[in-house]
Amino acid sequence: MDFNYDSEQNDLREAVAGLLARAYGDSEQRRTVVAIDPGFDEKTWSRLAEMGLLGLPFAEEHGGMGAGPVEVAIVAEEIGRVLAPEPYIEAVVLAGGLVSAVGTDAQKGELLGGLTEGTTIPTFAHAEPGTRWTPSASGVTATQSGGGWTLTGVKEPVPHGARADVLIVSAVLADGGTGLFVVRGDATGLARTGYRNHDGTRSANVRFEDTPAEPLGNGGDQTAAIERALAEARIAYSHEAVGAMDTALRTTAEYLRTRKQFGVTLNKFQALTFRAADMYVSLELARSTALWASMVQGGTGDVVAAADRARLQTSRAGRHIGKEAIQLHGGIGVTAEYKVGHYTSRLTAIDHLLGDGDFAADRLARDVASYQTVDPLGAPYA
Amino acid sequence: MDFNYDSEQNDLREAVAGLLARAYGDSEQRRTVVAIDPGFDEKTWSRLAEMGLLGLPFAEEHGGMGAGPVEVAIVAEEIGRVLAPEPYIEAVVLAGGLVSAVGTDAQKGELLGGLTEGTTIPTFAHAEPGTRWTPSASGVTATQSGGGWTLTGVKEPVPHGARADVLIVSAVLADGGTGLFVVRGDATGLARTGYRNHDGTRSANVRFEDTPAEPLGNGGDQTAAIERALAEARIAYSHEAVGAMDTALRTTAEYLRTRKQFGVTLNKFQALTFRAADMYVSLELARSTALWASMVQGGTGDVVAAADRARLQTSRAGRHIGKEAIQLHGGIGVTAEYKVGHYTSRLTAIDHLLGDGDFAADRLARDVASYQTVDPLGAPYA
Amino acid sequence: MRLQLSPELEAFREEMRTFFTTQVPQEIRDTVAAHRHVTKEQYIATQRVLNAAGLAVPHWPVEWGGRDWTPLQRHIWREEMQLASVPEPLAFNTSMIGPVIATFGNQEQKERFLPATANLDIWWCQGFSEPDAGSDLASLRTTAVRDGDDWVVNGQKTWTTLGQHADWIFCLVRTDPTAEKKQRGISLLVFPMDSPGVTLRPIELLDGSFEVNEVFFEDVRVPAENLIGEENRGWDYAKFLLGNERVGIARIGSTKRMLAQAKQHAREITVDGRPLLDDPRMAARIAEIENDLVALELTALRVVANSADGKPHPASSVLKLRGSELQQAATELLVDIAGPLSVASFAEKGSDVPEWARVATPHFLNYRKVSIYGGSNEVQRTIIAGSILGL
Amino acid sequence: MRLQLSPELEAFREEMRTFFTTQVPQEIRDTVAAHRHVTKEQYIATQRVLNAAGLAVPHWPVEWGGRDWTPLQRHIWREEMQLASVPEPLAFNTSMIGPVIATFGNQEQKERFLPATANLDIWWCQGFSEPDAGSDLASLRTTAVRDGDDWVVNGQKTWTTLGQHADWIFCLVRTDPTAEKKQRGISLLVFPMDSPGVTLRPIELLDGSFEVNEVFFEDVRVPAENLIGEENRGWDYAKFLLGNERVGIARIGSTKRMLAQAKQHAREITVDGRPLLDDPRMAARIAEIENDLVALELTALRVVANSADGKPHPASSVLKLRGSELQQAATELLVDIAGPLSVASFAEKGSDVPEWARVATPHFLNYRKVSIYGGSNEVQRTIIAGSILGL
Repeated sequence: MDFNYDSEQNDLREAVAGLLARAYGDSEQRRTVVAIDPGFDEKTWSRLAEMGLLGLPFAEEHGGMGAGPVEVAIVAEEIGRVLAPEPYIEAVVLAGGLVSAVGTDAQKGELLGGLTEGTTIPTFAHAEPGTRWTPSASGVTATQSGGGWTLTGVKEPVPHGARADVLIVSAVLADGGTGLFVVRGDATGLARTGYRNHDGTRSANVRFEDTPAEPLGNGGDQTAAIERALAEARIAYSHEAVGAMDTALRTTAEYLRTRKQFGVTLNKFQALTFRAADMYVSLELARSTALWASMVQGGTGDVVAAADRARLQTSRAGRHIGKEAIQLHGGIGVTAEYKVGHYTSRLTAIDHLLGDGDFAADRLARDVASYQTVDPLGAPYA
Repeated sequence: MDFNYDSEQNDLREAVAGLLARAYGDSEQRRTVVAIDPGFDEKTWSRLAEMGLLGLPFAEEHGGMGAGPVEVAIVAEEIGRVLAPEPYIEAVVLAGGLVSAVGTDAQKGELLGGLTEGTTIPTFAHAEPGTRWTPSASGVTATQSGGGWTLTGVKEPVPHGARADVLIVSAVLADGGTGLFVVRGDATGLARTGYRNHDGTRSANVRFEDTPAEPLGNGGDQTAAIERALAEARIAYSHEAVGAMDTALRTTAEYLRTRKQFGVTLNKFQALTFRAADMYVSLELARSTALWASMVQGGTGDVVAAADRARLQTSRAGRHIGKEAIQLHGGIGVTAEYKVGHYTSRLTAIDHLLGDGDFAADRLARDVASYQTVDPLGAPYA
Repeated sequence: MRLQLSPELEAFREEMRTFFTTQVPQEIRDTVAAHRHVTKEQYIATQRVLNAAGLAVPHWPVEWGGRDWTPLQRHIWREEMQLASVPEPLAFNTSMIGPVIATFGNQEQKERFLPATANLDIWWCQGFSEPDAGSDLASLRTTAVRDGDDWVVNGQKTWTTLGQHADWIFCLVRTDPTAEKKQRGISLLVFPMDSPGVTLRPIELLDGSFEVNEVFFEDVRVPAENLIGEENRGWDYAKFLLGNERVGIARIGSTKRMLAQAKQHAREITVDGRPLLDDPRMAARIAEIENDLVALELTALRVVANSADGKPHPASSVLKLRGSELQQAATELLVDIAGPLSVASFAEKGSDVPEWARVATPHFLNYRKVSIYGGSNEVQRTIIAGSILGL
Repeated sequence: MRLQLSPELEAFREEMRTFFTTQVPQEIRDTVAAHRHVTKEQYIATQRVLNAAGLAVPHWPVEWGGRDWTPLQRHIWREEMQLASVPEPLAFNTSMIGPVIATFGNQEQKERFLPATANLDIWWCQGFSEPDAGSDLASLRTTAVRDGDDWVVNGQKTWTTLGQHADWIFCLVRTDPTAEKKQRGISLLVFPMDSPGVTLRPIELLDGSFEVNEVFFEDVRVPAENLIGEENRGWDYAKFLLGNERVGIARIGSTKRMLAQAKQHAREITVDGRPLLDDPRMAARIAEIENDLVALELTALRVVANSADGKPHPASSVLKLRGSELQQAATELLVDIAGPLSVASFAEKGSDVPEWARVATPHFLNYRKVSIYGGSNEVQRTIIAGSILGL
């Protein structure tokens, strides 16, 4: 058991932090970038590609770096620290992860190659207005006709769905299972309406009408692969949340140290410093759980349950820290001109993208009777 | 709408407070009394009778004073304020209330008469080791044989079950309903084992083995009457809890004002005074809800739902205030020699006697979809 | 003790309910109910409808349009207004500067300002907070120096709510920098927002809205007759005014409405084919917030009934503190019901996300303010600990 | 990063688990598991079993019985001990005075005290807190005045845990009342509890138990050789000792055991014929506490892994703070599962209330102490705010 980063991992963190600090070290830079479509900086995306980060988790034969979940977690945490709006988790972990897990060799070569080089941004079109954090599809139907497949239905909100070059789409199969399909951005019968999310990122309504699609991999039901990919994305989002909470807490502590009221700095008010201490407790417990979940992901244990644990812990922590960060700042915390509120906004988005804390708790609760105690270093995790 | 006590009610409160202050004004007096059986002071009980308080809610024709729920609430709150261990709610509100609601005229005359005069203490033997806050019986069975009835089974915990002169017992009827029966303390086939509860009051295991019993009232299923009596007792306990919380908060505030640490009194520590302020908020919200529930009880509205609302609010408040009162005192709060911890103990007991906060919330939750908004001054409450 | 409203009050409540739900344009009420942006014109239109019916400033002196109502009537009036999604009369006019002028102003000021203030012919904004004086209001630095018949004002205010719509500002200024206590030496001036030397900078909020502003004063000349009350007694007027600020800020009717909406939406959202509202944890969560709200409403009624002397009851801090917490709990609940749809805040035509789900998170983020403004919850705890518990 | 324990550590864990579950008498472990009162004899018997196997003082210098384990090994040792319901070696001996004597005592003191301390041949108690010095320990007033070869001690201590069993006391006394800072002028003395002039008064706790005591000193003569370390440097030793107090105080293994019991009991209790554990809210409540506990355990492992230099990591305050909250949450959970049975605390023969339900509330009430002793949670927040966040 070892919770320490090795020197290569520390180097990776430093490199990522350096790249992102240049892009978003000043929070006004982010505000400028998210103000206009596509809601992120294509140049920064290219730099991420140049550094090899867009291929981090993929096999070297497909242009990737063959790194593990801990490395991806490091990138996610640094992204969270400055709220970099690039669709890293959406494109690399979620869409790329599905291609890597399910795709044929040809698909991996093409899609992961384009992703790694920064030339193709894929996204996973999965959520539907009528469903709630399920691994299966119900609102988009796949039909086989002749030699090909077409999709019909609506996906929303699809992260960066208007900008994405390729959509990995989940769809109901004739037998009721959920299949995965590749749809090109220029496909016929594809209508995409993008918009801004409250946190500055982008989503889209994506309509399919007899849209030509290619099965990802060998076809058939992919619910298990989707559940796994969602779990990996939940873990990555947990790390992004840890990075965001870390900055929110640091910013708040700095404010308490410097802001004066009634002739003294705010850190003279014990009621405020105690609340900052409680924020630290929330943060460190969330950090431990997220780290652990990445290690589970790197092994052979139950990733889905580990992801739920990380999700639950970061959800509670994110709400706690997000709210307190604003409250301890006072009025300035609610403005768009000061950075701390944007962290609350992003933490709120992360909390609802792939399942909130109650969702994770409910799933864990269903299992709670089946074992006596949890050993995070033992079965079913290690 | 009027939330103010009238002058008679204020006089009543003053009289009750005076009586109880003589008995329990010093918390050591209570400690002495609860140390030995029956866990309360028979002399104080007699004085409550002399003041007419034991007949407060009953019709004048049965020796009572015909007062309303608000008067009973005043007594309960004063009891809570000093943690008087006399079985007022158990004997008067719960057992007496059932006799008054269901009993025949002869039973009312005898049982309420004896209760009012202080010569007969009744209790309601209803809880069973295998059930949880239900209005029906399942562990004690009633059998009709010849002209009479007998009961067989176990009730526990029965409040003051060893000391009580008369037991009002709920039992399963042949048709599956729940009947109510009167069992004398000296009945054959009755075995009672009393013990001390954590809060100094008493309970008992009561075993019936072909024990002769007399139906209360005209017999038949009395589940609705039990549900109503439990609701009225829940409301009375809410007031007792308000009284107890009030003292717990006052005691804590006084301690913060006088106890010195690091050279200053504790009220110089903002983190502590803010927590006391939060305790005040909890207390006042619970007080309002308890008062309101008593007014609902005095009218024709839905007492059961109102009692659940009062129960939920005082449960959350009681836990909050009970825990914080100890924590803000530090070590002394956990000792039996100082009074504040006993308030926490009693609040914990009240919270579990007839249903805790989650129990009340679950019942309210089942109904939440059936209306848009709650108007506490309108239907179904007024 | 009596639970029921008297028949007269029942009738009063009915009258209010009927008025608000029939006389205020539906379109305006829909805007409020949907948590959309209320325009300046909508505010003005509503207040004029209310004022014409004598329902804009019932708490003012009868001479200036007041109604001599009991505190309970005023409570009912306000709650019914919120329940009916009516935008409330502009607080800066009706709860703040209006009562100050009515109480401390001279006859000429009353005649000049009160009718126009009640009818929102003048839109007032507040110049109190400054960048370096948040909760510590008395540290303000904006100065007014006497020069002939004018005061010359220099300095900066911030958090000036809806200042972008305002015609006039009421402003705390330091007129005696030598005063021993910082609370003394402050005066209350009023002047038009288009006075030379006044500039306004809107501040964007987290939800993308513009509600508050910075206001800068550079040698703004204010005629001496625009001093309200006595020179150097502005702090007393500010305290008088801020006491009124806490009243009605529990916003129970508004939170009630949000809870009703939450139930409706939780019925529409399905999880594995079942309405979210049937989920025991969701139902219990709603039941708990609703019960807290009932408790708060009952507490408000108790406080209202005991504040006959016109002074705010110290327990009104409980209303502000808990009221803001419950408003925030309701906005958070709506976000959680919207779930994955809650990110889609600025979706427009072409989106299948319902409008309530789009606005849920911006509304939640915006409502973080309610525990900060009007005396932050930390200030309310200080008041409770100090004036009620003697700590 | 690596999740799994190394094969060596897996073997070590297995060794500990086997030892604790087979070598410590079942009857003693049952007593702990049932939250019954552990007797003096049971404490002594257990510690001697452990000491004989080299498992009582593994963190001491090897010379005096220590094992030179890594922090992780010590963590595993402690957690397995708690999971197996083994009463831990007496903290006053093994975590407090033992390490102080081993570090600051002279050779004679080491030889005289350490073996007997490890084996619980001497039962130590702590004389630190005083009635007017709770968290503010440095304000202590008990004095020791030099008289020939003796110190003469006068004063009073309180909160002396298990003092009723103690053979010896280690005691902070003021030896230089003229010292400029109150922290200076304090020394550490040790002496037998049966010294003339020592009297002990047990304090009854809320649950009816006797764990803590007041200890009074009236002209107690203590030989000079019983001074530990240097005169007037007692405050340094106290800080050293209290730093150790926080280690292992998260009591994760113990809380884990309570949660397992809670699940078992929630399976036995039925509501309308269904196990309480099937209730979605109860299951979710357990899942949330359990997840917090997993997070705490992982944090403890992180802290342990980063405290190789022997000093407590500042984040150990997180362990104490959150650890006590979770212990309390687990005791409250057990009370709520017991429900109406939870009042029947002192039921004996003739009661149908199961033993676990009888002890649930006394245990809950007793455990209010865990957020107070060993540095209250307020002290821990002060440490986190100050030394970690720089506030």
